[in-house]
Formats: sequence, C-alpha cells, structure tokens
Amino acid sequence: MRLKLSAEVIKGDLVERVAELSGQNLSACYQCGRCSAGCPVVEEMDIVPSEVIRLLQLGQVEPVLDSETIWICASCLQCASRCPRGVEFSSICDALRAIVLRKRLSGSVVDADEVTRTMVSDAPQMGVVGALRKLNG
Amino acid sequence: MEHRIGVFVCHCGTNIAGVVDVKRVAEELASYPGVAFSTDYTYMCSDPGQNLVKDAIKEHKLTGVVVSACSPTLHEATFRRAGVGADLNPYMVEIANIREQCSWVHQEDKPRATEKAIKIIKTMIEKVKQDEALEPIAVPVTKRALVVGGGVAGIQAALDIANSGHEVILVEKEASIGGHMAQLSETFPTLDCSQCILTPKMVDAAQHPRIKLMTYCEVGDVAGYVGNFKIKIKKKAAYVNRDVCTGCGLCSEKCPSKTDSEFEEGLATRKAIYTPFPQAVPNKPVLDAEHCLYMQSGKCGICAKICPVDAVDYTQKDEFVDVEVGAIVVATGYDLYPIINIGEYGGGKIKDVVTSLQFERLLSASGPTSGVVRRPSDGEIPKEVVFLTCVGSRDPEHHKAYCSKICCMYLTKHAMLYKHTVHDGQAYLFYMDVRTGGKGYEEFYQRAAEEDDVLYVRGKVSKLYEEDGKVIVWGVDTLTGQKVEIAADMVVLGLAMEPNAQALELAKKLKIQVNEWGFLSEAHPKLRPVESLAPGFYLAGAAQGPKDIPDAVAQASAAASKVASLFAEKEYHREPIIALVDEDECAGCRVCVSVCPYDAAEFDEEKKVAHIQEAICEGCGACIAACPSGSVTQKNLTDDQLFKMVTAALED
Amino acid sequence: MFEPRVVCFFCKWCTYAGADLAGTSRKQYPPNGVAVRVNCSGRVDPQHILWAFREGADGVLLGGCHPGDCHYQDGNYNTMRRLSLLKPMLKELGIDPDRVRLEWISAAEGDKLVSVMNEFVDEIRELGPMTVDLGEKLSGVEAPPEAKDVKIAKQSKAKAKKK
Amino acid sequence: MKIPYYPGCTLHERALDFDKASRECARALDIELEELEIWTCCGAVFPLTTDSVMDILAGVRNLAYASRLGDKVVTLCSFCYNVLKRANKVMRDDPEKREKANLFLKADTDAREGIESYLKEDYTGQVDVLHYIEMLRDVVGFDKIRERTKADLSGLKVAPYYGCMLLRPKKEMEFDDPEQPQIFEDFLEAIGCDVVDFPMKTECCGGFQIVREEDTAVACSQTVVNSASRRGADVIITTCPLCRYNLDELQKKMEKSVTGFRKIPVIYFTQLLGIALGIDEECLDFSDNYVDPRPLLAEKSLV
Repeated sequence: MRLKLSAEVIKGDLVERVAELSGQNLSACYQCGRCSAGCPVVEEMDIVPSEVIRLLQLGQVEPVLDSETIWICASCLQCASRCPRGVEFSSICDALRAIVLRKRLSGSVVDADEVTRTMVSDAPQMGVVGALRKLNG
Repeated sequence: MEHRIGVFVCHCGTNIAGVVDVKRVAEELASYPGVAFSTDYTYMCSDPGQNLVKDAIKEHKLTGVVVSACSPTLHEATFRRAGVGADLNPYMVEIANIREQCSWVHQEDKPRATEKAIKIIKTMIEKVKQDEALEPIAVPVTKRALVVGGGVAGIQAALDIANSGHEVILVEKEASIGGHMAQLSETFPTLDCSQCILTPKMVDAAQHPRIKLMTYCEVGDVAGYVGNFKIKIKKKAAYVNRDVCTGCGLCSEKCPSKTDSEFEEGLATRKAIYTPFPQAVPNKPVLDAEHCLYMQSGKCGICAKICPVDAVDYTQKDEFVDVEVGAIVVATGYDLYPIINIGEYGGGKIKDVVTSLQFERLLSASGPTSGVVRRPSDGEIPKEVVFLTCVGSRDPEHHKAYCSKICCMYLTKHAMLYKHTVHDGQAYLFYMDVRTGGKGYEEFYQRAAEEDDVLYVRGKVSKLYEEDGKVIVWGVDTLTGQKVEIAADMVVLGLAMEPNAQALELAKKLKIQVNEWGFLSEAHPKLRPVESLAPGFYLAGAAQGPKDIPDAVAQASAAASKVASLFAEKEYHREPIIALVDEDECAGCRVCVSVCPYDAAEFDEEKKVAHIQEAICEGCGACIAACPSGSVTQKNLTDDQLFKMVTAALED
Repeated sequence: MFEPRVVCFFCKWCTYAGADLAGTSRKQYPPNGVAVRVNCSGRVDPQHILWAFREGADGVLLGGCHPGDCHYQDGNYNTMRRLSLLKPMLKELGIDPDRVRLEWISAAEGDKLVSVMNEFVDEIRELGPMTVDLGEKLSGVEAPPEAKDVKIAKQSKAKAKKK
Repeated sequence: MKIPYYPGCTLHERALDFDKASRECARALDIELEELEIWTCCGAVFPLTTDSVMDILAGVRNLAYASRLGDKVVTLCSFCYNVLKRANKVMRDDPEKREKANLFLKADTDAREGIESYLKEDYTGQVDVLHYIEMLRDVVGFDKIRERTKADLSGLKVAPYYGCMLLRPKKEMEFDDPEQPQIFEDFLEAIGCDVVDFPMKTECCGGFQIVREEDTAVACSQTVVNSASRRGADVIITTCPLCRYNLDELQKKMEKSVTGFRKIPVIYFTQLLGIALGIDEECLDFSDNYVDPRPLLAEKSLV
C-alpha cells in the first residue's frame, strides 16, 4: 500500500501527543538504529525500536499502538543510554503504552487477577508491581 | 562642526527586511539630529548598493556614514573602502549590526526588533558624530614566517612561503616532520602510497635554503603583533647533539631498552634512543629519557660509548631560542578521539578492536606486519573484518557532535585494501550515511561495494565484546529492521578526529580563537577560511576542522599565499583605534604603565608624563579604564562616545 | 509586562562574536538589550555602568572572554576586579547589584549568550524597573556636553567613590 | 553510626535473606541501619511519561519519611534505588512537580489521622539517596572492609552483575560509568576475590517481563548467565531481588533446554560480604537459592 504523506499526516495530534507524553524530540532521531542494535528483547518485537521512531516521524501512530513491541520493552534503558541524539525510546514506549492503557484501547495487557493468583507467591513483589504498573497502567 | 551623517539601511534580501521594518527605520532616522540623509536598499554590499553610498556621500556632502547591515566583521572593510572611493576617511564609516544581533535573533517579535534596530543605529550615529578621521598606523613587517606543525599542511605551507621568496621557520614537536600522513598506507581515492608522495616533500622542506627546520621543538612565549612577533622556541633536550650526529643508527641498533612505538601506534616497539621511522626527516635520533636505562638508573650508557662521533650527551638541557617573524601559520593537526572513551566498544581492552591509524600501520608495507593484515591478539590473518564509522563522531549526547568527514572514505579504503590482500576475507562496513563529497570519492565507494564486495550495513553498532577469540558485533541493519550479529576476527574503529591536545594550549598562548570542540576558528566561515580573526595568524589543515589530505594541502597553500600577500607590502597597516595620553592632564602616576599588557605605555622621565607607543598599542583600553585622572582616551572610542552611545541605546 | 532596558558591553573578540554566532544560528532571545562593542571588557569603566543607570537602564550586562582567554592577556581580570568594587557601591546608591552582571562568553558560545540574555532579562524583570534617580544622587552631574564630558564623568566617579 | 534505611517491599517479604545479610554486614562494619519508622512501596518503576506526578508520589512519600531521620537514606534493591533517586531528582529540579507532589503529601498527612504528621515542611529533595554499595565505599570505606575481611576468598571467581537500574540513566543515577562500571569490581577486590569481567554485566535480565513473557526473561537471563559462565565465574553477585530471581530461578528452565548447561549460584553481594567478614552462615541464609551456593562455598572452605 502506498503511504500518502502530507503535513497533516506527519504532524497529527496523536504524534504530538506521543512527543509530549514522552518528552522526546522525535525529529532528533537520525535512524542510526543503535537502539535496535543493543535492545536485549528486540528478537521478540514485531517492529524494532528505530522503526517505531521512524513510523512516528512519518505520522504513523496506529500501527505502533497495535504492535507487540510496546509491551515487550522491559524498560532496561539501554536504548536511551546509548542513543547518540539523546532520544529515549524507553520513554516513547511508556508514552505509547500510556495512550493505549489510558483509553483502555485493548484492555489490560497483563491481567491483574491472574498475575496475583499465579505469581505472587513466587516472583519478587517488585516484578509483579512493576509489570502491573507498566503493562496494566 | 555641523554633522551630516548618512544612514543606509540594508534589507539583506529578506534577512533583515523580513523582520525589521526597514522603510520605517530609514524614515525615522532621517529626522534624527545630525542625519542629513537616510535611505534603504535591498543589498547594500552589492555594487549598486556601494555606489549608492558613494553617490550619497558626494551629493549630500556627508561627514559620516552608518551602514546598517550585517556584523562589522563581515563588511566593515567593504564599506570603509566605499567611503574612501568617495573621498571620505574610512574611519568615518561605521556599521550598525542589525542582522546578527537583531533581525536574526528576534524573528518572533517584529515590532520590537524594529525598535531595537533603530536604537542600534542611533548608537552608531552618536559614535560616528565624534569619530575622527584617522590614518592606519604603518609598521614594518618582518618578512619571515613561522609554521607550527610539520604534518603535510605545515610542510606545504612552509614550501609555498619559501618558494615565494621568504624565510620560514618550521617547528615540529616530534623528532621528525611528516605528521599522521607519514603513518598512512595508501591514500584514497587514488590508492597511491602515502610515503611515496610525502617523503619527497619532507626532503624538499629539509633542503630548502629558506626553510629552517626545527624538529623536537615547541613554541614557548609569544609576544608582539602582526608583522612583528617575538617568539621563544623551546628546543627539547634530545640528549643527542643532532648537529654532529650522522644518523648512522648504531645507537638505536645497540640500545637494549624497548618501549611502544608511537609511530606504529603501539603495534611494534622502538628503542629508547630512536628515529621515529626509517624515512624520518631529519634522520637523526632523539633519546627518550623516560625509557633510557642510563638516564633512569645510571647503568648502560651503550649509545654514548658506541657513537662514532660522540653525539650522545646525557647532560643536555632544554634550550630556548628567540625568533622574530611577521606571520604565523598554525598547522597543528589532529589526534584520534581516545578509544578509552568508548566503553561499549571495549574501551581499548579488546585486543582485536583497533583504531583506524593502527589499521593503517597493519596495511603499510613498512609497518609492523610488512603489509600483511594480521590481528594483534594472535597474529592470525583475519577473515571477517568489521569497520565502524562515526565512532565518537555525530554523537552530541556522549562525544563529538560533528562529522569527522574523512572516516567514510578511509574506512572504505581500509576495507578495499584489506580485500586486496586477503582475497577470501569478508569486509563489513557499518555506516549511517556514506559521505563521499570529494572528487572521485563516490566512484571509489561504488568500486568498494561492487568490485571488492565490501558489505555496507546501514546502522550503528551498539556493542562489541570478546568471546572465544572472536569479537562479537551487535549491530543492526536499519534497511531491513534486523538486529545483526557478526563474530568478527577483527574490528576497525573510525574514531572521531579531534584537535591535537597540545594545539589547544598553543591556541591559548597565541590568543587565537577556537570553537567549542577546540578547532581553530577562522575569521569568516566562507570568505576568510584560512585566517584567524586575530591578525597575523593563518590556519592550515585539520587544526581548523576535520580534513582530508587534498583539503589540508589546499588550505595550506591558501594560508601561504595570504602570508605572501602580507609580506608583499613594505609595511603593515594597523588599526589606529589606540590609546592616547593628554599630557596636560597626566599626573604621572604610572598606573597605565603597570596595567598595559604590551608595555606600550611608558613613562617619559623628562616630561614626567605617560606616553603610549602607537606602534605597540593594541587598543585594549585597560589603561583608559585604570587612569584616575581621566587623561587617557581611545581614538574613536572615547568615554564621551561611549556615554552618548549608551544614552542612545536607552532612548525610547 | 515590564520590558527591562538593558545595555550590553560586549568585547569584540569573544562575546560580540558569540552574539554574532547566536544570530548566524538563528537562536532567539528577547530584544531588550542593545550591544555596545568595545575592544575588551577591560575597557569598561564603572562610570560607564553608572552612566547607563543614570540614563535609565534597568540592567547592564558585561560580556568578556573566559579567564585565560582574553585577547589582551588579562583585561577581563581587570573587569572582574572593578566589578567587585562597583557592586558594594551600587548597593550604597540603592541599586540592586544584581542589575549588573558579568559573563564570560566565548566566540563559540552562541548558546550561552542566548541563555544569559534570557536569564538576565527575566531576572531584571523580576527586580522591576530601576527606581533610583542617579541623576539626583550624583547631583551636579549633567549629561556631559561635548569635550568637557570626560572630566565631569570622572568627577561623578570620584564623588560616587567618596560615598 | 546510624543511617536511615529503606528496605522496600521485596526485602521485607520475599528477599529476607538479602535484608538479613545486609543488616548483619552493616553491624559488623559498625553501622546501624535504622529502618524508617513508617514506609510504603516505592512504586517499583519510575514513570517515563512527562505528566506523571501520581506515579512518583510513593517514592517522594518515602523520601519525606526519610527526611525525618537524617540527610541520607540507604537502600539495596536496584528498583527502589532507581525510583527513589529519580523521584528525588524531580523534587530537586522540577518546581512544578515539586509543588504538586507536596500538595498531595500534605493532603495525605491531613487525611491520615493517628499518625504523626510526617511532612513537617515541604520536601525539596534534601535527602541523599545512597545505595548500600555507595555506603560501603563512601561511608565505611573499602579499605576498612579490606582490614575487616577474615575469610580467604582468593581463588573464588566472582562475576559482578550490575543489571540496568543502578546505572541507567547515567545523568540521573550518577552511579557509575554505564558501559564500564567499576564499583563492584573495586568492592570484590577489597574482599579478596578474583574478579571476573564479563561482557553482559550491564545487560538486562528480562526484568518484570518475567510476569508476562517468561520466555523473554529466560532468554535475557540466559545470555547473562552464559556470559559469566564462559568467563569461568564460580558465582554471580547481584543487588537486585528481581535480577536474583531471574538469573537464579530461571536456571531451572535453562537446565532443561540447554544440554551441558553449567549452573552458577547467584547470590547477593552482601551475602558474599558476610562470608568475607566471617559472619555465621545462618545469618546469611542461602536457603532460598535455586542453585545452592553452599557446596561451592564448602569446597572453598568458606562455610
């Protein structure tokens, strides 16, 4: 499919919202791909971090919100730590998750009941609480 | 005296007129006291614009001119010449800077930008009202140049100046001239051998009757000004009487103490008494006291015993030589950004991760492996070699924001030369953009990809680590969105270029400006790219910014021609904006003598008053601010002028 | 909103060039200050600063080369020393010493110039307009008529010092 | 010497071994960890969205509690350390969020009758957040630890695992070089171990993904464990209960999927310090480890 670009598409409200919520300058990214190259969980992602930012630069927020990528990110901050332009993909990821979770676009990605039932006796609390906050809102 | 000032407001296309209401400015100033003529024009610096100024001077009998345009650093000289063309003393022409310091910085507030432009122009009208017609001060020029740095740029500049008939002193801190170019294997895009093209030039420089080579020397104190610099040069103790030494090499051969060779980038050793490389110019050794057994422990002394001409002298001390020159070319070159700063690439701890200069030595026929590419860890010939661009460059977050300009090309060359020696090897080159902005460069890049099968991978490597004798490369191919991993035998880093560390100290001594990264600043990025803003200093090579050999040589020749044109005049004309003592007022307290950084203020024992030597005064104004009786003033920048300017700046 | 009036004495080698760089880089800052170009910040005499306040300035900004980088070797150190003498005097006169600021801004620091300008204008805005009538305080000091001006201004300086 | 101590939930419930060992070691080094009289969960993760004030409140509240006891607070868990330190920085640097957070804290105090008001004045980031290892280096001093070391740990090859949260983001954590950290190496050197440098020491263990995508966490942890193993480590040390869980517990899975998998015990750094200081094994409590370190320690005559 041909992607039709226009000022309206590129500077859409949702893109602005992502930039605002993440506090990141999306235009600063020059697509070196270092975030993707160093990501420990990139194999599990359907769209790699640098591509996520590229899609946002093109105004394509929907496919990113639908992606598995944003739920896979473990917030280890390796991407942000090495980015030569100071763009924090981890923050962009949090912003994208927040947009989905605040609107409950796809329901909870992590079911709190199930997690507490099955995991809490075993895994450290911090992991459970962290997951719930990152993945359930 | 009746003032008849002309005000000329430039639009600079839309650069000024797009923000400042130039028509209104010109109209409003027409009625300002002392203004006899006021107008605006699209491009004041163009020929018609300058003619407009000249015609107005004649027609309206103008006594002074304020051109309101760009910064005075750009066109002050232009308009002063125009003034002269209309028989107006050049110092009666002033510039009001309403572009860099007004329209360009206040684009969001046009009405207030216009107000500010008016104020700026008023300050200059007030200044010009009290300007005096001045004549530049003529000073004799010492027609001898100092070139600092003996790399290819310094050598070229020295040769060109010498060939135009002037004496040159070429100072190099190392034992030999040649610089980094002497370390290179072959050069892009022609693949001619670096030594083959450089060594004849080195010999030319050494043998030129008008070039005095001072290797193993450093620039010490610097005094004076354009045309008349006085410089102390430190001859570092070489512990070898190099005038007597024949360069036979016996001492190095027999010396028992070894250390890492700087020339071989640590890939081979040298002796404590050594010439940096076989083709060194001059081909005479120096002794490195830190590694000399005799100097450290008093034992050994073999070199002194064996020297057939008794040139070794352990008691030698640093010496200082005073020289006088009229111009200084700074060609201090570059260093590679230290690998230790790149932690994610091992920070220098992984043996088979080498710098680009180390790889040059591995490729060089005269290098430690005689041109066979062998990896440092075990001497094996690497079959999978990865080349990384932008290591430390283009990374404002952690390292250097700028592009180092030559890495794309030399890594392409590296990959190509590697393939030429290891036919069954594979070269990978990680890049963000392949920058081939030079003659024949793009074709060279295409050849590397097509004919030599260098695989270009678009992406920046995130991490390198050692595992089972391999260097694991964690990269990405951004064109497919794939994370990639290569188990490489060797990795070559295209590290950022940074200005030579010692060059920064030198720039401080010379009082020439550097940019935020320490590269020497040119007087104008486009129109005066080879001279410093401080007169008498010329820039050549990578000291001014990352550069390849052709650019460094071109700039060196340009700097040399600037020196030659300075030397072509009998005298140099200095700005007459200097201090002046009112002898009637002077109480003879000598504060001015104590504050003057140039010893230009002196005390006249006979008259018991201070006196400023106009050939020496630089016009800093320290004496004026310090004088308790108010008897020192600055020509064309008197206290009264400053008061009036301040008042004008504050008037609504 | 109160728009402070600021006079900027910029040395030709560093700060003025830094201001030019801010322009070439199209960095934006408020148009409250007008620059007076001097060869060296060391040329600026406390009387110039007092004069600026007398003429209605709300703030005075001095810009020079970084210590050690002065084009004239050590002019900027003179400036620094003079300013530390001037500040208590301003206080005596009822002028908040924060209305004068000295900054080292090199030719490479367009960004710094912009942030200093922004900060300084904000600070002065916070301090409010200058209310001290220096003309009255330094009575007898008229706007210097041509020629005699220097002497008169020096007198004002002497008087101010006595205070 | 007393230093305020924030254990955090995990050390209070699940990682009791870590808490116990750390207190014992502190005592042996003449430090008394003074647990905050009241404290809550820190929130576990620092929010990365710009509009979050609610999400830093838990961290700020604990800092405000801590400010009643002194000018610093020591913590151990990497997550707690990360959250507290970053929340503290927000309170220091962001006036807008500081004001809002303080309003919340005040409402909080007003609403909670029965507890003494914990917020005497606005919290402005006055407390310094210290990691226990920083306390060892800066308050106790590694030299003192070297002197107090009783056991001979030479020959014990220890791989220090940093993980993510101590080091990143560098500008906010100001803990160590995120690419080539050195603090745990220096510590291990002080207690006389053989330090094993391994390339994955700053890579992620999978973190909270254990809850959602166990396979992902296993893959991440396996990378780390393998890397240490290849460099010949006998034992891995960590300072994060979640890292410990992932690296240790998940070896159960790695064992099954990888033939010839070599198990490595993963212990808390204070447990190792305890051994060095000659603290009774009982107090260090290795009963919770999946890969039991005791056979190894016995082999080296350390227990």
